Amino acid sequence: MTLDTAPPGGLRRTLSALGAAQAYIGLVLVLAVGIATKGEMFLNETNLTNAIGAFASRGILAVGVTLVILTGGIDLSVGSLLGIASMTAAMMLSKHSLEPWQIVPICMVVGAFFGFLNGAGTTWLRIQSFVMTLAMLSVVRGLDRQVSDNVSVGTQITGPDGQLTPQAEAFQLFGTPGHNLFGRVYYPVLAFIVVCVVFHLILTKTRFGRHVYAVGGNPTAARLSGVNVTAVTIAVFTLSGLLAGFAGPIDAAYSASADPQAGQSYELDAIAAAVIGGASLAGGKGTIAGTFVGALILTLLDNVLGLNAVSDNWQLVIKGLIVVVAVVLQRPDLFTFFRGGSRS
Amino acid sequence: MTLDTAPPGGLRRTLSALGAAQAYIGLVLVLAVGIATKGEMFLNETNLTNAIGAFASRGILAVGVTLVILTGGIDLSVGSLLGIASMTAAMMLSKHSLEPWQIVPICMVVGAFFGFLNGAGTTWLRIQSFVMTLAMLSVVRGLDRQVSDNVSVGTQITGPDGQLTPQAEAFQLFGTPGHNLFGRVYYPVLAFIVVCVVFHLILTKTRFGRHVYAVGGNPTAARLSGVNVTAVTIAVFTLSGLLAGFAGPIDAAYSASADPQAGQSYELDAIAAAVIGGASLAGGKGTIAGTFVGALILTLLDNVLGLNAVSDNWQLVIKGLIVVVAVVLQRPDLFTFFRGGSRS
Amino acid sequence: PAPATSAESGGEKKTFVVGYSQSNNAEPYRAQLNLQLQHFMKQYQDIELLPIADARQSSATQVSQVQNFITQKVDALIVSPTEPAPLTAAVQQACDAKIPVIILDRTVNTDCYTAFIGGDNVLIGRKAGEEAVKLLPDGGNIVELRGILSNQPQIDRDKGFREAIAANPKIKIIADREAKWLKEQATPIMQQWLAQHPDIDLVYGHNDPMALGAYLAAKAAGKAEQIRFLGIDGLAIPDGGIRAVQLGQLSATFIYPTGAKEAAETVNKILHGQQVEKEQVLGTTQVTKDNAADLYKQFDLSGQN
Amino acid sequence: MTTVLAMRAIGKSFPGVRALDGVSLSVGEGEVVALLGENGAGKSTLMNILAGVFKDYEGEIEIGGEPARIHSPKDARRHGIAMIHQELNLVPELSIADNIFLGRERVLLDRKDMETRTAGLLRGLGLDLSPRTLVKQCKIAERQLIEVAKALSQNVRVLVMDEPTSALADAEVHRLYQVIRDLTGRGVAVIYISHRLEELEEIADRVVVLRDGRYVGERTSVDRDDLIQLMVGRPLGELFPRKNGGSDGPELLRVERLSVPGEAGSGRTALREVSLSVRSGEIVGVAGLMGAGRSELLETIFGAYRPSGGGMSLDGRPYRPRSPRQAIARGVALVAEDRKGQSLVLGNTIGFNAGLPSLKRFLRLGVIDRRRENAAVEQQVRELRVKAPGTRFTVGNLSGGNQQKVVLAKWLLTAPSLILMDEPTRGIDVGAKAEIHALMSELAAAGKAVLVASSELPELLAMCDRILVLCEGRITAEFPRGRATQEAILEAAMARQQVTTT
Ligand SMILES: Nc1ncnc2c1ncn2[C@@H]1O[C@H](COP(=O)(O)OP(=O)(O)OP(=O)(O)O)[C@@H](O)[C@H]1O
Ligand SMILES: Nc1ncnc2c1ncn2[C@@H]1O[C@H](COP(=O)(O)OP(=O)(O)OP(=O)(O)O)[C@@H](O)[C@H]1O
Ligand SMILES: O[C@@H]1[C@@H](O)[C@H](O)OC[C@H]1O
Ligand SMILES: [Mg+2]
Ligand SMILES: [Mg+2]
Repeated sequence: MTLDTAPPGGLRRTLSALGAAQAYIGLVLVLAVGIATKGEMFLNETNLTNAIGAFASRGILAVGVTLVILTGGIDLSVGSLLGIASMTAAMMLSKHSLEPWQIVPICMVVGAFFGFLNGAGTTWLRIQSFVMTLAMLSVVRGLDRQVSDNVSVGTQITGPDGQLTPQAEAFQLFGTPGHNLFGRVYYPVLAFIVVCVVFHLILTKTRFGRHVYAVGGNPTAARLSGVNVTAVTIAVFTLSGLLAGFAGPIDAAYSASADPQAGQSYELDAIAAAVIGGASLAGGKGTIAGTFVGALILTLLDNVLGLNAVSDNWQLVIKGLIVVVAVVLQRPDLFTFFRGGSRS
Repeated sequence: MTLDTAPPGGLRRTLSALGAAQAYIGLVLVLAVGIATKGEMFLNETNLTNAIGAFASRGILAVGVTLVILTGGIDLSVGSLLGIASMTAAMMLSKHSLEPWQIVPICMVVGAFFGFLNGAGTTWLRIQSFVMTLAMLSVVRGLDRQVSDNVSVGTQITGPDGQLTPQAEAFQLFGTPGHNLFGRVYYPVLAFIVVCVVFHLILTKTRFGRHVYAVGGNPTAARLSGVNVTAVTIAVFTLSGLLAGFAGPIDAAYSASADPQAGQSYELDAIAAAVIGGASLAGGKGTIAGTFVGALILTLLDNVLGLNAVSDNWQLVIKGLIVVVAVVLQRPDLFTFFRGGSRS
Repeated sequence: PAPATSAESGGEKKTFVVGYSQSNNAEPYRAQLNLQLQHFMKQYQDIELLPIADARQSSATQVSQVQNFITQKVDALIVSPTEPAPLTAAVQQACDAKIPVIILDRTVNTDCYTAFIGGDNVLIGRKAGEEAVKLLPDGGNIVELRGILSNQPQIDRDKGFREAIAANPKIKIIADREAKWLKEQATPIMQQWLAQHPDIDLVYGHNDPMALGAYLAAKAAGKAEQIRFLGIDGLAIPDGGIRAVQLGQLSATFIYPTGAKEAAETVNKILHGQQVEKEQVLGTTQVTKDNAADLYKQFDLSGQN
Repeated sequence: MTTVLAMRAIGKSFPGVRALDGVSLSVGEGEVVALLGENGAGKSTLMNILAGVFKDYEGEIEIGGEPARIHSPKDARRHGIAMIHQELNLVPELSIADNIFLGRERVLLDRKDMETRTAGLLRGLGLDLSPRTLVKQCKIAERQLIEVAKALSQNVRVLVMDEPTSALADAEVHRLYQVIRDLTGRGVAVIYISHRLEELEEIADRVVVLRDGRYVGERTSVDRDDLIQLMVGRPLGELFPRKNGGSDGPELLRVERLSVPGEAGSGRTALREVSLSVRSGEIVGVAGLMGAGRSELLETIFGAYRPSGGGMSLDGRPYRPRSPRQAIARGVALVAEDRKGQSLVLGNTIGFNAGLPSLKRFLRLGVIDRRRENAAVEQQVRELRVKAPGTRFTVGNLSGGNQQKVVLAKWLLTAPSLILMDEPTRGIDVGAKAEIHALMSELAAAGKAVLVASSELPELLAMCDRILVLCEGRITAEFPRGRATQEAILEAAMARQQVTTT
């Protein structure tokens, strides 16, 4: 009576696997263009590492933003939070000579603190997350500029001997180009992947993950099922801040300095990665895998266009067009959707 | 048993008027601070005209964005559209010596065209409006920079006699500071107010207006009630583009030039005005009056902080905080909301 | 009302109020300018510099800031325009209100101002080009990192540079891109260039952060030694170009003078009714390993204030 | 019998509405107490308080003799209270298993365990669905049963069911009774809200009646007239006013071999060569089991789906609606099955919703004449006796039945000539139901054509001039008035792949 209209098991599995593969078509498209036009120059490890490394801190923001989007909110403050975290990292290093492993948790606490305020504002004060995080963007950017006196703070601190201090030397491993862990692994890329894996597991394997989807998919149902909607909401904003804090040192190391403008407009890239990856701003729909793919599409697209020496102006045009094409191609219902007949 | 449980007419009217007044508390707060700290310097006509004039083009964008938000979408491309319209205006003036009254409709058509594409993408291709308009932002910015060759185009065109051409002279009336219609009326402010009034009437008095709210409130119910959801959606994006096109010449006249970067990040200001004014990004909720108030709050806040010579870093901080306070104060359920107990 | 019976008799001592609208504080160059201006203005007891207004890269914001200063009836106004045209009308309004205006760094399209003080970006570009010619006697391949394409300094720095390198036809600009004045944008662009062009000899960055962003990429690729880097700005801050020259990261940079000292002097003269020169075009100093330490000391303000 | 639950002097106010006032209720071990009352009487509110939906209310609650402080759904669960809410409360993007255990998962999910237990629960309710199926792919009736499964999955002492059968057909209803009897056998106390009096006869040990937020009495035997008198405070006319239907009016709607493709993703049934006709002045019923395609048939006639074959004519002219808009323009109205999802903009007012499809009528020079519109809406709303403080009241805050009346009002305002009704009395109290039935008769008498799909066979039998039976998207039988019996209809409804005519 129920499942008998569905296609038989084998076919169904094939279709659903295809549906999943479908999500990667946009990425495949970008990769194909890269390989076709630049071959080995595009596909070699260094280039891919460089390309992903340049986006890694934004990619990490995108993971946090995905959590928030899944609950039906939005977080515009992540760029500012990354900025203040990168400033914190550079100052801890230059003024207080802290060890890198001390710096990261401090930055994460800073990010989480402001993220928590975002969550508190959206729940307890019931401010729409768009306004709350836009206000936070402004407040945090102001604080960042105030503490730094608007001057960028370098991370290549030299001791009296003219050599980098041991802390500054170690800090480079967070992402200064050319500095790899164990001589091989570029930390920003590793960090981005690890963050994706961890949050993928959290979302798919834990109670908290289910609750995140429930809050976004149907907050009333979630509440009536005993989900603490307020706590979940505060938690996702806090995690988003925490991840922005985690990304701060990476950004500082990448530029070997913390700029008072660092992270400006990163929030748009982060949200775009999530949404291109299939997250719905209405909440309840999206995956970390999708966000990861979305981030790759964005950064590899930049890379491919750059390698092909497309002019800056046309890059903007082509990038917009390809994003549209990628999003359309990776619709799960692509094959059926022109046939119409479905409910709007 | 039916309608008789309603409070008596007088009381009901008072209550609802209070609810409406509530929406203005944020604005009153800003005005109060301005008057308290700067008195006549703040409250005089020139200062207010200057302050509102500086925001007028963004205010007009905010009206278009409100329409889109009401249907449950978002329009991130308005800043770019304003940019290309302002470039169009400057080029029409400098290259083709068109009359101002010819330039405005051309700019509106340009804006409406791209807005229409936004609508087509979100409906026919069913791309989330966030992605569609973000892609459009990029495409249009690229085109803008390409046609202008990355050089800003001035609007103060001089003839062989070294004097401004009559067209350039007239064009200044669109908003070059110090140029007033009939020697008294500053066009950007007038245009902003007229746009607000017109769209207020459209939303409250016409069938189209009702349909906009219906589409945002429940698209399925709207469709089953005979609303052409696709057409309404395309229409709001087109109108948003049209208004961005209308704002283009204002921005060009205000700056006496079209910069290839003009309008950058205006979308955030426009959305912020709408949302501070009470529009819900979930759709179906919001008013033009609210957006107008939201725009005033943003621009007068800047003005008050500037007149008080608050340092810029602290301005960012204070602005964020006041926006939060204003939004909380103007909640219609402020008086009850700490008591809790409402559903959902 | 009775006249004030304060200690200083005669009410002769008037304090002048000066407003300054900066185009974007968050650029290190401009932060340095602010710092210097505050420092030099303090030298004049009877002048009060209001908190600096930051337009955050927005012309519209800057126009209203200028209008605010007019409303506040400041005695003199300093403006560093984001762009020439947008500020023109506002400066005109100040002029109409009889407020003396000093334009710093970038121009406006009216001559209704009291003084213009600024660097000569074509000259700086030309100096950089000449240095490139010197560094590449046998010719070579240059890549150019540009500021925001529509910004006048970008246009001028490109122009001067190209003029100068024309001296040696074997020098070629093989690639150029917009890195928007930002270090972080320059690094990935340089990484791509390194993949495309194995034979880059020199990087010309329109400012030091971009040149240094490219340096990071080259260093990572093990090519920092064979490539020369030129920047512009030469800020005396720990993270700035002078230090980078000292460290051998940049071959040279060119001081883009802030004009703060000159601005303070000019304001003082204007307020006391003295004559000032209307156009004050400032030269540049090339920062090399030899003069870097001295220059740093000369411009370092961190100990003061 | 020991008392499991006692609620004492419960009161609750909403802005402008006193929803409950001094209501007491107690339920014993293994007892089924039915709550009865008109739409808006306060039944859901009372039960929502018990389920922890509201933080604030007046009065006390005792569970097993101990005072219980229930101010959140968690509190309620801790006391062994589970509730199936009137409106479906599932998360569409999550699987059935995830929904069933929502809020009660282990910190690290044990998927296997959740899915095995879900499979067992679904089987017990006769649902042949994989626990991994996403809820958005399930039909309304299936969703309602999933809600039941969710409630059953907990260790309950008190189970509240707020109109659990409103979307269910007979077979499922009987399975639900079986489930309830199993539970009461184990000592669970059940509170059951339904507007179907015949259900109460079968399942309830005691009926408690609320009126206007107050307790007005209770009965241990179900005497229809007596209960109705208690509920509405006055005797009611006939329940099914249509005595001698039949119409020899002209044929208004003709559907010929209409086919529509199904859709696996949303669980939509396909229609296969459906032919039917409706005369003006006629009420035609559509019966069938859940998923038979009744809703889809009505929605297709309304232009919501594009048919793949066949044709229609309306009023003698070809009728090919490509959207509901065109259907409405031709004088067709659809009272849809899911009022929350398909019919109402819940966040907006009664007036907004009621006026939406008929705005054209109130235009003057392109501008809506608010006064005329308001007057018309108010009159319609008053005629249908919607219980609300005014037309500017938010629809989402109305009781379920009153929302349904707003839907009716909205379509009546379009002055349709063909009215399609999909479960028109779902969630409607007996009094209102009688009013709606009277309304249907009136409409028919006024020469309108009515095509009504309903899961309540008595309603169809009493109201319709003819009854069509659908099974798997095909018409399997057609009965004229008087010839139809419940048994015959059910048989046809289950007649897969074969066609019978009488
Ligand atoms: N959140 C709310 N805000 C305002 N009024 C409300 C709210 N919830 C319920 N009400 C009002 O409380 C009263 C009781 O509603 P309730 O839902 O309990 O009725 P009900 O007996 O369940 O009716 P039905 O049989 O139609 O479901 C109604 O007048 C309703 O409008
Ligand atoms: N795209 C869709 N989205 C949401 N619900 C849908 C969709 N398509 C169909 N439905 C719903 O699925 C259910 C099955 O529809 P169908 O017409 O096959 O059944 P039916 O005979 O009306 O059965 P019943 O109404 O008893 O469930 C209906 O409630 C219909 O409204
Ligand atoms: O680095 C400087 C940049 O920040 C400014 O905007 O223009 C001049 C440059 O030298
Ligand atoms: Mg109810
Ligand atoms: Mg149905």
